[in-house]
Amino acid sequence: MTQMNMVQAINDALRFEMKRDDRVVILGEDVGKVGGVFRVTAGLYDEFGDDRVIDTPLSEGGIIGTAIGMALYGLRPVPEIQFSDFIFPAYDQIVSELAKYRYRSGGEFPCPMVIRTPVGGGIRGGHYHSQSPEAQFIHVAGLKVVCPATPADAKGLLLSAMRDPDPVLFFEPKRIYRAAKGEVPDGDYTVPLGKANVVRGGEHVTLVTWGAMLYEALDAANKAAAEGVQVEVIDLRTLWPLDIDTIVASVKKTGRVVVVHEAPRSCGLGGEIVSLINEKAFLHLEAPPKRVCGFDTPFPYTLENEYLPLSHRIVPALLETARF
Amino acid sequence: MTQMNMVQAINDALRFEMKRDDRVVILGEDVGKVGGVFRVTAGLYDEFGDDRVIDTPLSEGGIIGTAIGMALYGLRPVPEIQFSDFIFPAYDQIVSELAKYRYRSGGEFPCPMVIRTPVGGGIRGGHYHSQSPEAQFIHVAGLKVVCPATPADAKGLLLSAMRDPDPVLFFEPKRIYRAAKGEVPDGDYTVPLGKANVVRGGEHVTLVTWGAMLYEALDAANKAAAEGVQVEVIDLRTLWPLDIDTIVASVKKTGRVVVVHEAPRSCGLGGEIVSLINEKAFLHLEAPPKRVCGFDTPFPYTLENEYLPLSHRIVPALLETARF
Amino acid sequence: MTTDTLESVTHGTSRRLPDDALAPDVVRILSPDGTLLADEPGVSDEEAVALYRAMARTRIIDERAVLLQRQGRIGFHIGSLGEEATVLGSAYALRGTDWLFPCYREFGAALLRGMPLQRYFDNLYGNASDPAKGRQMPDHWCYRDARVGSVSSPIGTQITQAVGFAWAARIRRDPLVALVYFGEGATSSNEFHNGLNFAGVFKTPNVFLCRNNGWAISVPTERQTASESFAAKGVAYGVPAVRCDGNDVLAVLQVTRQAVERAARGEGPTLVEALTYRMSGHSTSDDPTRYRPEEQLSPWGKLDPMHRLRRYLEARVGWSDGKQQALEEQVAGELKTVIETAEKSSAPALETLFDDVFATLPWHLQEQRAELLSGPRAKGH
Amino acid sequence: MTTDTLESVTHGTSRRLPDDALAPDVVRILSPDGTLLADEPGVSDEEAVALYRAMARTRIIDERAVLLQRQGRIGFHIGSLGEEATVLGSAYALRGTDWLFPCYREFGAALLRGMPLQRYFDNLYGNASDPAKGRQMPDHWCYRDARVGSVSSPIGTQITQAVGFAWAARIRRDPLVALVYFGEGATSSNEFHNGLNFAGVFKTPNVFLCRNNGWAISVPTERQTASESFAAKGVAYGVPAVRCDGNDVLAVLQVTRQAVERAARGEGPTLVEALTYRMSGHSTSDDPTRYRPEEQLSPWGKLDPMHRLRRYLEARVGWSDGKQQALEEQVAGELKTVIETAEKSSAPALETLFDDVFATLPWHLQEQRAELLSGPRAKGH
Ligand SMILES: Cc1ncc(C[n+]2csc(CCOP(=O)(O)OP(=O)(O)O)c2C)c(N)n1
Ligand SMILES: Cc1ncc(C[n+]2csc(CCOP(=O)(O)OP(=O)(O)O)c2C)c(N)n1
Ligand SMILES: [Mg+2]
Ligand SMILES: [Mg+2]
Repeated sequence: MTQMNMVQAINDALRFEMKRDDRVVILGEDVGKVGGVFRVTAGLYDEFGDDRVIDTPLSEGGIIGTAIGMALYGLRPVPEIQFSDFIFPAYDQIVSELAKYRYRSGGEFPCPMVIRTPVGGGIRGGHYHSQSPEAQFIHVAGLKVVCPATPADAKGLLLSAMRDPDPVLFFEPKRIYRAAKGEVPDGDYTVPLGKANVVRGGEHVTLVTWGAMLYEALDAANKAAAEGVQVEVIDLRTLWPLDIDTIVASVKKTGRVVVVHEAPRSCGLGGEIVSLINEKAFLHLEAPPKRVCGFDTPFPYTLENEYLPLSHRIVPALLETARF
Repeated sequence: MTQMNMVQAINDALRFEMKRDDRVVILGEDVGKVGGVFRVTAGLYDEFGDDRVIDTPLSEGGIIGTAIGMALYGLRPVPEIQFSDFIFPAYDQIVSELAKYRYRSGGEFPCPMVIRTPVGGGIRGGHYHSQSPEAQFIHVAGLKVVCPATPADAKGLLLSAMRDPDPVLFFEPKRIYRAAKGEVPDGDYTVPLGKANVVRGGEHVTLVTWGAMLYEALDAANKAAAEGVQVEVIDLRTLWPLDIDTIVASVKKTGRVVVVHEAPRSCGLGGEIVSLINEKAFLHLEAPPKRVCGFDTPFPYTLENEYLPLSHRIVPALLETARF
Repeated sequence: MTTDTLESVTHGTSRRLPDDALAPDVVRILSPDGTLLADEPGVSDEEAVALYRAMARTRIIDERAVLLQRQGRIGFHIGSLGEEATVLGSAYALRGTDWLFPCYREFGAALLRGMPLQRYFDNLYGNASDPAKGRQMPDHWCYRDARVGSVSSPIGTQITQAVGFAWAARIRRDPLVALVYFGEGATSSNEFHNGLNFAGVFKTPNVFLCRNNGWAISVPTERQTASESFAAKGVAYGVPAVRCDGNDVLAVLQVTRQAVERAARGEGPTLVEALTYRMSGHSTSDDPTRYRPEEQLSPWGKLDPMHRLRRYLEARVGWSDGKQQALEEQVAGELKTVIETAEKSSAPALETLFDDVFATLPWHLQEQRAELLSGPRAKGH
Repeated sequence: MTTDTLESVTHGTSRRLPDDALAPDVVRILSPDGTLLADEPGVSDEEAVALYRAMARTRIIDERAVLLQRQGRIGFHIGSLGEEATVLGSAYALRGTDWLFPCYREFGAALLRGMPLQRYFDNLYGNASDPAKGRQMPDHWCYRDARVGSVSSPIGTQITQAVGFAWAARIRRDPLVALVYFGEGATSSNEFHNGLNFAGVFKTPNVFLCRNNGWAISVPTERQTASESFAAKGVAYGVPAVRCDGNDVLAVLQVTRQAVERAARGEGPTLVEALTYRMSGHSTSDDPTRYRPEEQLSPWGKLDPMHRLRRYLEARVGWSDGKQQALEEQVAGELKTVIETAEKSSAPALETLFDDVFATLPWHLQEQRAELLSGPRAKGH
């Protein structure tokens, strides 16, 4: 065990897997010499060289398109998209190609890769350095989507993702890149994809969230507890395919649920979770499921802490739901 | 009134507006001389010339990127994307630029345009000529999304869209391009954006759908009626911002709802509708809201009628929901 | 401001007329009447016959597929009528270890590399025997065993992928070359730009084979770009480029072979523009009479790649009507068998809808599969 | 297969070294020491002084913005240190009716065209006075009144938009020209390809101003492309191109003016590559010492655009230390006022979060606004 922040834990996972599996290559803008704009790939260029840690031209479509070719060849590419807001020039390659390769070839051309990219608000990045586009990938059949909230999970999930036979979008909550610290197991350590984590037990309301909002959720849960409301907090970890059993089991217990995410509410993952709960635990619901999300506006600069579903917006939702 | 199919009604709307407003220009692949691969723009090139009906190079990003520039200038571009499956090379311009222009400029640079594009399955087009990507645009704040199901609505909604101050995605259900026929008002005729249509009244279950699936929904409603279940069928027409009042009023009456759409279920618009109903009519719900959707797989070729949420899949959902 | 109309801003149409295919910088070995323009053909007579056979087989299959579509027996076909020399000549230049990334008109190339004809027809029929389980449209196949990639509809995506593939091989010191096909329309796509740019920077072992067939559905080449040629675009990426007569199979073969050798030597990618002409509609869904000036067809007809090679073989090895007939009968026999077999195969089973989305079936697909299999269609099945 | 390492596959680094800025095909009017290389400067002495003033003002503002960021008074700044000749010389070439589509380093150009300094600082502070309501990051402004477009972070998107804008003007017979800025890194984007290709085909009245400043964050030009130069990319689109010394304001002005005139005559677009150097980090978030060889800085320092123009004006119009000091004091005075004003302005009101998503507020945003305004933050407000 070593105390690490998220950046260090991800760096550790990358280094470990690159040593273990020489098919792993990293490519992206500024990932090489400078080690990434968030320094997540720091040191890897020096250690593994320019064949395996590759600074590319400024084109996300080129990065993902060539990474697909590498995966078809048999490498294990781990492309980085500098901010998930800049993934859209590569959206066609991801949704039309990467997601469909195994299916359209009847299994002849699987295309495993991990697309790493910082996600979410909290660094005063405005419209284009703050968004959370997970729903735009979950809706597309064929992609797995992961978002860790702790350094240990970041390492464990990333190692699982890099060994997974399917393409994985790995969203890294940049707000907590350095703020989230914790003990991280040394060496080989995996956290299985598809398993949520019940971070806090509670009887009255289930709160489902992931990524940086976990800490806001926990803060809100503490405040709710002070008002006598016990909140069970679930950290989804894998956003798709999500751990429906853990969610449903909790809601069957509490009868009440609040989903919290940074992305805009409309057609976000929150809506999917609410619908699944309706389908699987309808008769257990004692209050309308609530969503506390980013507003349905572009992500703002100055008012970002008003836009984000921070604790001050979560607490009222918890209390209302508990007291419905 | 003239009897028309969808293609003719859309063509009529385009011609009408191009005559009325000389700022309207059409651009896209094969929209000019040949009048579009579905012949929707037939005759317009001859009537309005190459300045206003423009065959472009093969690049959706180029089409939408330049159309944005045209809109900033003050034209009213109506770009066509040949199949909505091919909109993704332009996704960055749409979600990063078009959707955010008015907001990021504090209203100084509005960017009205109508992106027309055929949507959905039913023509044996396989993965890449069949998809329904509306949710991928609804989730992005700043876009309006429309999908007509009848020739009259196609004309009326398209004329409204072309006069709307905001960008509109106009999805044309290609399965019924020629199959849906009906009386279409001559001359100037608009159907307001944001208003759903209750196509069939019923007491027992509310069915929300749009586009080509309306006809499957009506067929299913007839079959359910034969079993004593009266279904109220709502044709959404505008998918975003949707007509929540009509939906909620109906669900408050029936207490039961089934949403039907072609797109994959997960993170589709169906989930959003179910969540909104939870938020606004929870105490009226007497059965779990159901979704009958495309499966969470790429769109198949041979088995497309098994994949689509056709009447044979809707009927059981209606009966189950009514009898819950 | 000038007062010219926009109509006049696009440039001349020369780039897609036969004149251009005969321009001096365009590599040519066989003249349109089949006489050798070079000292040496660059291929043995046996090879030339093999190429001719492959081209003829391709054309016969193509014509049959159109017929099957017209008869409603298959849903769609997109072929290579008139472009056989470009498709077959280039594929022939590959070594066994090399890879081929197709656009959608290169079934002939895939068959040349060993894709079974039955497999091709199982795709056309989308039946239960199709290894891809009838999921893709006709003419969207793949065949890993012969190092042939997967056809996809979105224009150009294979270009960038082929670059990544070749780049990976280079990183692994695996001496293969990846040839990728695309139409001239695809040069306008994001993918052409990204693929060529990365290939130039990382000196990947690629051959970019641009089939300039004059049209992107109804859009002529002069609406695609204002550059002097499609080959000229190589300059933007530091990628050497060459134009060849795409209806001269010997020229296509020679130019592609040189590009393959160059790549194999580690000298990087080459862009090949093959000037040919799409003699059919874009696909069975298209009616070219709406936009194609009829006067374009007959000069191109005189440049027909089959005709040219046949004349050459007649003079060289005494190719005869008898041999031609035997070849046609042989292909007809093959076709009879594979079509019968394809038509006997049923539709893919319902449950195949859910396989291969992921390596293993997650819970939500298990549920959806169970729903479908317990529904009315499954019972009727 | 060759055995070279991938390191060696990318080409020489000449394209971003000063040698290259001094190459013979690069247009230059002022030598690095300020002597005139041409017979005529092409601008009057008054114009040259105006340009010098604008460049100096830009640099002073830039340095102040960095300071404000270091002091934590603004969140971010991205500037044009060392690139002032490229930015100001090109903007100066525009006529009043023309449009300017900025990248993110051209606040100097926007100010030159009349954007009020207060407006710029209100953006840097993201305050309630900012016409864009503090929604965008610092250095993301717009100003329709002076025909200046909207800065966006995604690289290159403005290129295609500027083409559509100019194309629209052409369709309407409106004789404007649209100048668009981008860095050399942006030439790798989809947008460069689409913009230039459409501009070539439709002969739009555009000037494409590529600021080749040697770096895209940490990525040097030779990792961006293998083409001989960025100007060489024009060939791929039938767009004429020219290189100029981007640190020679007279050269930038002349080359851009010719391109503007050409476009205005209806002769179509021009690609201008201005060779300059980013003397700072990429932005206030960047530490260039991690990747930039220090020996690159000092030769470029000797080519400083301010220095060169100042020497020229000293010789020509007797520009003096006194005049310099007066100028600096004047700008300092301006800055004092605007910064004070900007800092007095509050944060934008909560409800502004929901305006301008659409022309009118739909029901769901009305509800979300009501939620926010009834929440704990609104009360504290
Ligand atoms: C991204 C995308 N946009 C549009 C289409 C529709 N489409 C299919 S083929 C084609 C023309 C392609 O022309 P070209 O690249 O010259 O190839 P050719 O058909 O002539 O071989 C178009 C526009 C598509 N498949 N993908
Ligand atoms: C699509 C996209 N990808 C990545 C980024 C992150 N990014 C911001 S500036 C930059 C480098 C731009 O380099 P260049 O175009 O040369 O302009 P310069 O900063 O040198 O003026 C990068 C990679 C971005 N803003 N947009
Ligand atoms: Mg073509
Ligand atoms: Mg740069």
